[in-house]
Amino acid sequence: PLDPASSLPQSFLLKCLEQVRKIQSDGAALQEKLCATYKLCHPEELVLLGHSLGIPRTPLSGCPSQALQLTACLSQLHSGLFLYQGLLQALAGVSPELAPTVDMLQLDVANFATTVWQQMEDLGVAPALQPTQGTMPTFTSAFQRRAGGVLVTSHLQSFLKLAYRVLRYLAQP
Amino acid sequence: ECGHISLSAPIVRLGDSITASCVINQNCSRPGLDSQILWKLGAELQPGGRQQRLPDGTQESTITLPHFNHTQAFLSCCLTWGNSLQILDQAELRAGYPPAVPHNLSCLMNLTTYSLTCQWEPGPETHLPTSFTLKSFQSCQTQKDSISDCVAEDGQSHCSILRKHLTLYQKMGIRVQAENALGTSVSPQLCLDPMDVVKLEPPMLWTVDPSHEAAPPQPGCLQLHWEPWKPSLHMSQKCELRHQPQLGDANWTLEGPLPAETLQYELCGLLPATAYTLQMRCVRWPLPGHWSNWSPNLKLRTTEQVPI
Amino acid sequence: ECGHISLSAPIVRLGDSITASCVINQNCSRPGLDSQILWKLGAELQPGGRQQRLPDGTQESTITLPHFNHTQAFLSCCLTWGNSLQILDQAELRAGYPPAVPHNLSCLMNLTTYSLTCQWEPGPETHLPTSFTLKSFQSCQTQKDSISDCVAEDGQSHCSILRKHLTLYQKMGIRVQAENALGTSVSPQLCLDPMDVVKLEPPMLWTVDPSHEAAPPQPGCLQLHWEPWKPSLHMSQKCELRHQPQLGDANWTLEGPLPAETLQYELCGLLPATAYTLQMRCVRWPLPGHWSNWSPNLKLRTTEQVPI
Repeated sequence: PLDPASSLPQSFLLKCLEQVRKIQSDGAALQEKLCATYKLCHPEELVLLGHSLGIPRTPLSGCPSQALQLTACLSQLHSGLFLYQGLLQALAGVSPELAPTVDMLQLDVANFATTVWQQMEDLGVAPALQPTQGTMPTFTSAFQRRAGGVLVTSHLQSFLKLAYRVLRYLAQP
Repeated sequence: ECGHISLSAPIVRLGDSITASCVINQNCSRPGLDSQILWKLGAELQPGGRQQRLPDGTQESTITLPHFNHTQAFLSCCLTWGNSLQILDQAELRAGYPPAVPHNLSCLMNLTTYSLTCQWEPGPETHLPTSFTLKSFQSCQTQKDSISDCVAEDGQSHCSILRKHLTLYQKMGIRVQAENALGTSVSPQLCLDPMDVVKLEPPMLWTVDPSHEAAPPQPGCLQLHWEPWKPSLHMSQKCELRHQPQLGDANWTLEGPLPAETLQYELCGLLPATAYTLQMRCVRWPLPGHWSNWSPNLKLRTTEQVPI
Repeated sequence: ECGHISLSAPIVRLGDSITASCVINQNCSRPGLDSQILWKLGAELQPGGRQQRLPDGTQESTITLPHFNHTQAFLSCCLTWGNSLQILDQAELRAGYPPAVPHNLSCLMNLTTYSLTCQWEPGPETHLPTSFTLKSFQSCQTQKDSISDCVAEDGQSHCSILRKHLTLYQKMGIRVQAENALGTSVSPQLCLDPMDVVKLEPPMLWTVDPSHEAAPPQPGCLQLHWEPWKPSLHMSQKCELRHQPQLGDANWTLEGPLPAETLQYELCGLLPATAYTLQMRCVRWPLPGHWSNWSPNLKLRTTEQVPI
């Protein structure tokens, strides 16, 4: 496996950190609106619904700072972002008040996934084929799309929190 | 679907009651364990849910909110789950009033855009999305030959009917219809010919250019010249002039009726060596129309009295 | 159709020649009588029409305008009819220049609308309807994965590419293409990552509220506090502060680099009991970006020197 710190360009790491902070602020804005407008403020209240809708979570296990395997970590980071990009797209049709915020979040996540994929290609560790989206949960009511928005954003924020820690570790001079 | 709320009606009159029922299907409740279904209105728990197990094993709770007096709120169907409360479905409740009959419907014909703009008083707030539509017909007696609807923009109490929909010089019948989820109401009909409700812009009022070869004005007289508003040149009009000396709280003196257009008009009987404010307005005449506003002030000074 | 004009080309370069021919069919010319076909350019008769009778009995006239130097004119084909001149057909002629290569293409990323606005200099007037289109591609090397065209509004030399068409943090290739009836020209490619051309708005600069429990400022010092522009909070930045005593034509003194955000910063080394003007600006750093403009003036006064 690649030596973690040396092989990643500093500009890539700085861009990733910037993109994570932007996505976190997009996510916070969406969570704020879901709470203020629809009183859906606590993801813990939607765990049961999440199970029944089949909203997946994605690990970042290849990235713990002790035994960092860079290729595995980058590829998990990318596939996690790719999954969240799909989940956010599945929320399409959410209410007009939320749609601009969900669109911005989805575009920022998609662009971050591209940044990681581009770096994997530059390092020659990218798989030959671009990943394809698995089956996504189907949200059949306005409430399910809102609840899905709360759960997906909450999972995404935890995923990004871990990613940010890893990227900061890698970006240390 | 874990849970599903069905409502007696998603939109009710303010103060009416709303009944909701929530059915939790088996794959969401733990087998053998009777989870309790709870209701939340916004963030507050609502007592009074009546729960029962249906023959097919699903659980249902029904609740009636006797006097629903929020204009908008979210009702959540929740399930106790260990020591947490799981939200399984959420329905938006809205309450308000059916639209009152719109009143004070009036229209003005705009000769710049050649569109007929009608406005009305919408009546009290309904708290519900309410659409206002101008319904107009080519005649005042029958409701056939309807003209295409003019739907007011959200929150606006006016709408403009384009020229191509108008038959000028013919009477048309106009009503405004207000509609929301709780009902529809229609204003009394306004019967008018668009050209009879033209709103003129004020005429242009000048003093005659002294360098003009015309003789200078007599003491206590002013020489004036005016022109009607260009887009109304084809309409025969009459006008009125008013003047007021700039002395304390002098009143306006009215001169009229005056022809719509003169090359030169001598206004006499004024105080010599005094500053005057003059204004003019016109109206379509003898055919019906609305007076224009008064023109902007024209300030002039009468000449000194020549010592005899 | 009585008469029909056909042109060598409806649009030519200014100064080039245009050839037109006009065919008059029989039902428009009186049998047996050879009517003369005349040409008018605008209102002026044009000599030099060569007329002939075609085998099928129709009459045709051909004319060549050697150096057509109007940007626009109407060419009419006329027939002498008794002592009147009858216009039978009319063609619009236009002349101008092919578009020059647009230059000085530059772009700025707007963090409020999240769109990339590019502007360019169109080059000399072409006198012809000329469209400008931004052609952009996901990469600077290849022209595959093109992004949807951004067509500038008439007469405008800028266009904004919407967020959904942009892949932020990736290089993209942008060219502007100018096109009219006489040709097309394309600018050199601009290769950039939209995030590297963000234009920041200035930071907010305040003095620390004296009622705050913090100790009052030393003589010759000022206590400041600033915050970067909200939409750029996620970008790491560095800032610069400049200050100038309000004394005659004192120069600015620059302090920096300063961190993008501080709760409290003490600026010392100033003249006591003197009014100062302060301004601040920031730039994305260490990643590339454009400096913001200087913030609006903050006017503060340093405290008196305590007599020792």
